[in-house]
Amino acid sequence: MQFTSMILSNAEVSPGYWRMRMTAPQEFASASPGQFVMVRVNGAIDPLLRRPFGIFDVGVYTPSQSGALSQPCFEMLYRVVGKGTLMLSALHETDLLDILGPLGMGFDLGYVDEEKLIVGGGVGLAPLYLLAKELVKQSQVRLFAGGRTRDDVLCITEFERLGVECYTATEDGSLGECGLVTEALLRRLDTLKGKAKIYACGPHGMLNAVAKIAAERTIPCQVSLEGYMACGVGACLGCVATGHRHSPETPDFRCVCTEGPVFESGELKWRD
Amino acid sequence: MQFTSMILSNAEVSPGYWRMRMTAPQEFASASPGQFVMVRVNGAIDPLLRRPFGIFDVGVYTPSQSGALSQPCFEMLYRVVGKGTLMLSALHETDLLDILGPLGMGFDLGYVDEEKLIVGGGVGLAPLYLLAKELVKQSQVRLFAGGRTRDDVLCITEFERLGVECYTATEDGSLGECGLVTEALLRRLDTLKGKAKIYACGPHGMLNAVAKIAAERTIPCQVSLEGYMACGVGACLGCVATGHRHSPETPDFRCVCTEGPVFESGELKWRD
Amino acid sequence: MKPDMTVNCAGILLRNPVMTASGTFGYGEEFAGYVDLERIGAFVTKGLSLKPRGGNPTPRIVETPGGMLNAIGLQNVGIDAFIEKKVPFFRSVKTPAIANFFGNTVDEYAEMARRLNEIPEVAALEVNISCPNVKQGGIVFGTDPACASTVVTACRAATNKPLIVKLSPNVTDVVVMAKACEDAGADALSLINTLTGMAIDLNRRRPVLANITGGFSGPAIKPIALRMVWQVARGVKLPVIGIGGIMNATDALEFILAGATAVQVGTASFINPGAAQQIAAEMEAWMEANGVADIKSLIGALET
Amino acid sequence: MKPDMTVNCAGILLRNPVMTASGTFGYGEEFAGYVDLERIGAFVTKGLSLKPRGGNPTPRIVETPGGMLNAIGLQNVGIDAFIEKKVPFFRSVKTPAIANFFGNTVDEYAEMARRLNEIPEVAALEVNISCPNVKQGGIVFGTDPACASTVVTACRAATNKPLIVKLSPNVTDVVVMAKACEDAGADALSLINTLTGMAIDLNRRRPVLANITGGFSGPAIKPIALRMVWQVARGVKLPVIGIGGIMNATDALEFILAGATAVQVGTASFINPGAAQQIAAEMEAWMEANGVADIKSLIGALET
Ligand SMILES: Cc1cc2nc3c(=O)[nH]c(=O)nc-3n(C[C@H](O)[C@H](O)[C@H](O)COP(=O)(O)OP(=O)(O)OC[C@H]3O[C@@H](n4cnc5c(N)ncnc54)[C@H](O)[C@@H]3O)c2cc1C
Ligand SMILES: Cc1cc2nc3c(=O)[nH]c(=O)nc-3n(C[C@H](O)[C@H](O)[C@H](O)COP(=O)(O)OP(=O)(O)OC[C@H]3O[C@@H](n4cnc5c(N)ncnc54)[C@H](O)[C@@H]3O)c2cc1C
Ligand SMILES: Cc1cc2nc3c(=O)[nH]c(=O)nc-3n(C[C@H](O)[C@H](O)[C@H](O)COP(=O)(O)O)c2cc1C
Ligand SMILES: Cc1cc2nc3c(=O)[nH]c(=O)nc-3n(C[C@H](O)[C@H](O)[C@H](O)COP(=O)(O)O)c2cc1C
Ligand code: FES
Ligand code: FES
Repeated sequence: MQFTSMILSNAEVSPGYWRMRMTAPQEFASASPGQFVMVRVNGAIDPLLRRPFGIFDVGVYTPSQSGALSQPCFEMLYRVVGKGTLMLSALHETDLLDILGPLGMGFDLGYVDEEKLIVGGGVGLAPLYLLAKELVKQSQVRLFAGGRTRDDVLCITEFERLGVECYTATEDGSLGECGLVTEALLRRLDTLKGKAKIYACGPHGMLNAVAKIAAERTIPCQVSLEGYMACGVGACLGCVATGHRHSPETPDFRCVCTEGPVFESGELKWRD
Repeated sequence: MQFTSMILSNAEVSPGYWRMRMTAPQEFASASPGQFVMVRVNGAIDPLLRRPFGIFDVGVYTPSQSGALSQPCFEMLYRVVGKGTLMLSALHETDLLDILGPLGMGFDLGYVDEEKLIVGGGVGLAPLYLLAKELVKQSQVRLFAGGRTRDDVLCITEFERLGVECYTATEDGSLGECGLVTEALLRRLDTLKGKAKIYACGPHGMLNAVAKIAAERTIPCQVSLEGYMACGVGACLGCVATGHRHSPETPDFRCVCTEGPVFESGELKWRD
Repeated sequence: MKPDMTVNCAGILLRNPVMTASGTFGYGEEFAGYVDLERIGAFVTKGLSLKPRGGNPTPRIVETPGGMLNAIGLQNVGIDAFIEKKVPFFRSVKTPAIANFFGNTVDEYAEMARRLNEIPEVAALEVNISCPNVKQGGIVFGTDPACASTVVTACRAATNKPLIVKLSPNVTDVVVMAKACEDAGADALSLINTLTGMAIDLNRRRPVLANITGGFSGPAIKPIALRMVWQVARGVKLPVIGIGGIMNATDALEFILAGATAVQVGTASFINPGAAQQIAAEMEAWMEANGVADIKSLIGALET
Repeated sequence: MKPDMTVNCAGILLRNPVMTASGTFGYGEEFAGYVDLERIGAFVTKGLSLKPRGGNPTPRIVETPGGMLNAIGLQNVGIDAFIEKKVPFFRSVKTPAIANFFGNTVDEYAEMARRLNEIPEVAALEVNISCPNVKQGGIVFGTDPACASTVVTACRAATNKPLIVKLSPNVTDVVVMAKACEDAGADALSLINTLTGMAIDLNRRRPVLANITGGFSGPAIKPIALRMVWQVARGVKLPVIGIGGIMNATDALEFILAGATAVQVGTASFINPGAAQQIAAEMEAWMEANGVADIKSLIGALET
C-alpha cells in the first residue's frame, strides 16, 4: 500500500536516535510485528531511493479538533547514519511523507507456552517493540538489549511498561552489564526449564552470535535482517540474503523484502 | 563573497510571488542596485546549481534579544517557476541559506538632472526597487510597471512610498491601463522636456521594445538581463548575451554575470 | 475528446506508449496493487535464460547521485519455471507481455528465442545483448557490431514474433550498433540499457558492489539516454523504444519528441511503484491540456 | 603530525592532489576571493586554441538531474591574448598552472603545444582530444585510437613539458584509448572529459541547448568516471588524474583509491566556488583522523 502520511511528532530520544510518529490509513492497523515501511524522504531525487524502516509501534491518532475522526498512526525509531536519515530528522510536525507499507513477512508469534527471549542491538530494537506488545498478551517475555554505549540502548522504559523483564549490556559498561548482551541471554538459557523462542534484530555480528546459540541448543529463533533495498516489493532482487544451502555453484538467495525481513535463523547461511 | 544567511521572513506577496528577507554580513551593506546573488537552495544535489536572484532591498536587521548587534539584511522578490523556487518558497524563518554575492555590475545612477524612467515587467521589478531608492535621492523617478494580470504587478505601494510616480498596465486590464506599459512610457517621453534616462528589467520582449524606444530617441538606457548561469563569477561562460557587433562569423559575447547583468541597451544585439 | 494514445511498435499494438523496463518490474505480478496493468502499454519481464541463474553475491545495489548501480547478475527463474509459474499470470491481463532474455553463447540466445517463440502469451521478445560473449573472451555482444549482428541474426531465424533488440550505451557510436541490428533483422530497438559504473566505500577501501562494477540507471543517466535515442531514431528506420531515467510524463514525452515510438520506465518504479501507470495518465492529461490529439504526432517531432 | 599530501604527477610536483578542471575555473583569476590558489595542487586553464573562439550561441548550459550539460563551444581568448593577459597572473602564485588546449587539425594541436612550450609560467600541458577532426569528416580525435595517437605523437614532439592527455568517456573501451596515448608519449592521462548528453524543452519542442547536444558533468557522472579511472589505472603505467563529479573529499579519495594520483574538481566549483580548496583541506583532515600519513599510500589502494 502506498499512502501519504502526516508527521505527528519527530523527536530525538537519545543522541542520534529519533522517533517519528505519523498518520496511516485504516488498513495499516493490521500491520504485523516485523513488517517494515519504505519511506520517500522527499520529492526530489536526492536521496533517490526510498529508505526502509521497521515499524516500532502502531496506534490510534485522534485529532484535537472536535468531530475529527480517529485514524491509525505508527511510529518509527531510527538512527541518523547518512543523508536520508539526516533529512528525516529535520522534518517537522505536519510535514508529509510518501510511505509504502506495511511490507514483508513479520515475526511468527510462536506458541503460548514458550518463553519469549527478544534480543536487540542498538536501533535493532525498532521492530521488536511491536513484537513485544503482541507477545506479552500470551507469554512471558524477556528483552536483552545491547549497545555500544548507554546512548545506544533505547526505549527500555517502554518495554518495561509492557511488563517485559529487561536485561541490558553495553560494550563500555555505561549501562547494565559491561560486554555483549548475548552473555545475559546465555545465562537465561542455562537456567531455563521450559520451552523458549528467540527473536533478534541488530547488527550482523549479534545476529550471527544469536543464530549460533539458537542452533547449538535447537531453540527456534527468528531474526530480522537488513539489506540494501531499491524496491521493497520483490522486483529488483537487490536485497537478497544467502540461504543456508547457498554456495557459489548452487545459489540459494532469499528475498529480504518479500520472504523476509524476518527469517528462521536456521534457514540462513551464517559465518562460523 | 560567500556567506551563510539566516531567513528572517519568507511570505507570498501576490499569487506565486514571494518576498524573502535574510541576514547578510557587514560587507553586503555596500551592494549596489542591479547586483545579484546566487542562492544554493539546499545542501543536496537536487537542484544542483545555484539560482540567481536580484537584490530587492538592503536594510538593517536588529535581533530582538537585548544586546544583540545589528547586521545588514537584504530582500529578494521571486516568482515560483520551477523546482528551485518552489523549494525556496517552502523555507521558514531561521532556516539557513548559502549565498554568493553581491555579484555583477549594477546600474549606473546617471546624472542628477535626468528624469529617471524605470520600466519593470512582472518579477523584473525585483532589482528596480533598490535602484529607485537610490535614484529618488537625486532625481525625479517614474515607474512603469507592467504584468499579465493584476497579480503580476508587484510592490507598487513600496515604490509610491519612496515618492516615485507609478504607472501600471496589465495585459488583461485588471489593473491600470489595458495593454503594455511601454505605451505609458512613450506618452511620458512625448511630453518630456529635459533629459531622461531609462532603466528596464523584465521579459525579453519588453526589454526589446524599451531598447528600441531608447535607441529611436537616443535616450540613455540600461537593461538588466537574465541568462542561464552556472557559476555567477565569469568562469563557466554559460551566461553570455550577444553584443551589438555579434554575428556568427565575428562573435561578440558579453558575460552576463560579470560584465552585466546590467548593460547599456545599445551595447546589446536586439531583434528588429 | 480523449487523445489517441495508441501506438504500433513493430507490430505490437500498445494502448499507450508506456512499458515497464526489464529487471525493474519482476514478472509483472510483483506490482499488483500498485499498477493496473491494463493502464500501461506493455510490461517486460526480468531477463530470462535457459537455466535458472542465482545472480551475484551482495551487496548488489547502491545509490549514487541521482541514480543507482545494480549488479543483480541476471538472477532469474530460467525458461522452464518461467513457463510453468509466470506465464499463466499473463493470461489474466489484456496487456502485451514482452519477454526479455539473454544467453552466454549465440546458440543459447537462439535457443531462448525458439523457446519463447512457442509461448502464445508472449507478445514480443526483447533480446538483451549486453552480456559477455563467453566464447570470445568475454567481449560484450552489445559493444561489437559483428557480434551483435550474429546474435540478432540467430534470434531472428528462431522467432517470428516481434524482435526488439536492446542496445548497450557503453559504445563509441550507438548508431553503428543500431544499424548492425537493423540489418540483422530486428523489428525494433530499445535503448538504453545501463551504463557501466562503479562505487567505492572509502572506509572499507573496497568497491561497494560485490561484483565491483554495476549497471547505472535512474534520472542521472537521462541526458545520455535522450541523446542516444535521438541519434538512433535519426539513424535507422526501425521504431525505437526510449529508456533511461524516465521519472515522469515530461521525461517520457521528451523521449517521444526525440524519436521514440514508446518508452520504458525502469528505476522510477522502485521509487514510485505506480510510476508507469501514472506517467501514462499524465501524458494523456498533458496532451489534452496542450491540444495534441494523437501521440503519434509527437514521435520525432523535435525541431532542431 | 600533518599528513604528507604531496604527489608527483608525471613530473609536476603538487603540494596536494587537488586541481581544478579545465573550463570550470576560468584562467585562475576568476576565483580569487574564493580559493587561495596556494592551497590547491594546481589549476588548469580554460581550453585554449590558436585563434580566439567565440563559442556557441545560447542557451549554453542546462541543469539535468544531478548534473549539467554545457555547450560553451570552447570559447577562449586564443593563445596570443592568453600570453599577454592571462599568463602574467601566473607569476603571482606559487602553484603550477596547467594549460589545457585543443585544435581542429593535428597541425593546430602541434602548433599549440609548441607555443605553450615556450611559456615558462606554464607548468604542464593538458591536451583535450575530445574535439572533432575537421579533416576526417568530424570524427572526434578522442574516440579513435589511431587519431588520438597521431595527435599525441605530434604534441609530444612539440613540447618537453609534462604532457597530460585528457580522455573522452564516449568510447567503448577507454583502456584502448589510454594505451594508444601512452604509446604515443603521454606523461599522464586525465579522465573523464564530459559525456555527450542532450536535454529537451517539451513545451518548445526544441533541444534546450542551441547546440542540441552538450557535455555532461557533475555528480551524476561520478559512477562512470570512477569505473573508467579504475580501468585505466590498472591498464596503463602512466599516472592518472581522476575527474568527474567530485564534490567533496570523500569523492576525491575514492578516485585516489581507484588509482588516481591526483584529481580535478570541475562542476563543484560552480556550486561552491571554494570547493577545490575545501576538498584538499578535508582530505587532509580525513587522513589525520584515519591515521594515514601519506596520500601516496592511498593511490590504487582499493581492495578488490
Ligand atoms: C527491513 C529494514 C528495516 C530497517 N529498519 C530500521 C529501523 O527501524 N531504524 C533504523 O534506524 N534503521 C533501519 N534500517 C536501516 C535503514 O534503512 C538505514 O539506516 C537507512 O536506509 C540509511 O539511510 P541514509 O540515507 O541515512 O544512509 P546512507 O548511508 O546515505 O544510505 C545510502 C544507501 O544505503 C542504504 N542503507 C544504508 N544503511 C543501510 C542499512 N543498514 N540497511 C539497509 N540499507 C541501508 C540506504 O537505504 C541507501 O539506499 C532498516 C533496514 C532494513 C532493510
Ligand atoms: C541575474 C539574474 C537575476 C534574477 N533575478 C530574479 C529575481 O530577482 N526574482 C526572480 O523571481 N527571478 C530572478 N531571476 C530568474 C531566476 O533565476 C529563475 O527564475 C530561477 O533560477 C528559476 O529556478 P527554478 O529552479 O525555480 O526553475 P527551473 O526552471 O527548474 O530552473 C532550471 C534551471 O534554469 C535556470 N533558469 C530558469 N529560469 C531562469 C531565468 N529566468 N533566468 C536564468 N536562469 C533561469 C535555473 O537557474 C536553473 O539552472 C534572475 C535571473 C538572473 C540571471
Ligand atoms: C535492478 C535492475 C535490473 C535490471 N535487469 C535487467 C535485465 O535483466 N535485462 C535488461 O535488459 N535490462 C535490465 N535492466 C536495465 C533496465 O531495463 C533499463 O534499461 C535501465 O535501468 C535504464 O532505465 P531506467 O533509468 O529507467 O532504470 C535492469 C535495471 C535495474 C535497475
Ligand atoms: C562549463 C564547462 C566547460 C568545460 N570546458 C572544458 C575545456 O575547455 N576543456 C576541457 O578539456 N574540458 C572542459 N570541461 C570538462 C571538465 O574539465 C571536466 O572534465 C568535466 O566537467 C567533468 O568533471 P566534473 O564532473 O567535476 O565537472 C568543461 C566542463 C564544463 C562544465
Ligand atoms: S528490495 Fe527489491 S527485491 Fe527486495
Ligand atoms: S554564470 Fe558562469 S560565466 Fe556567467
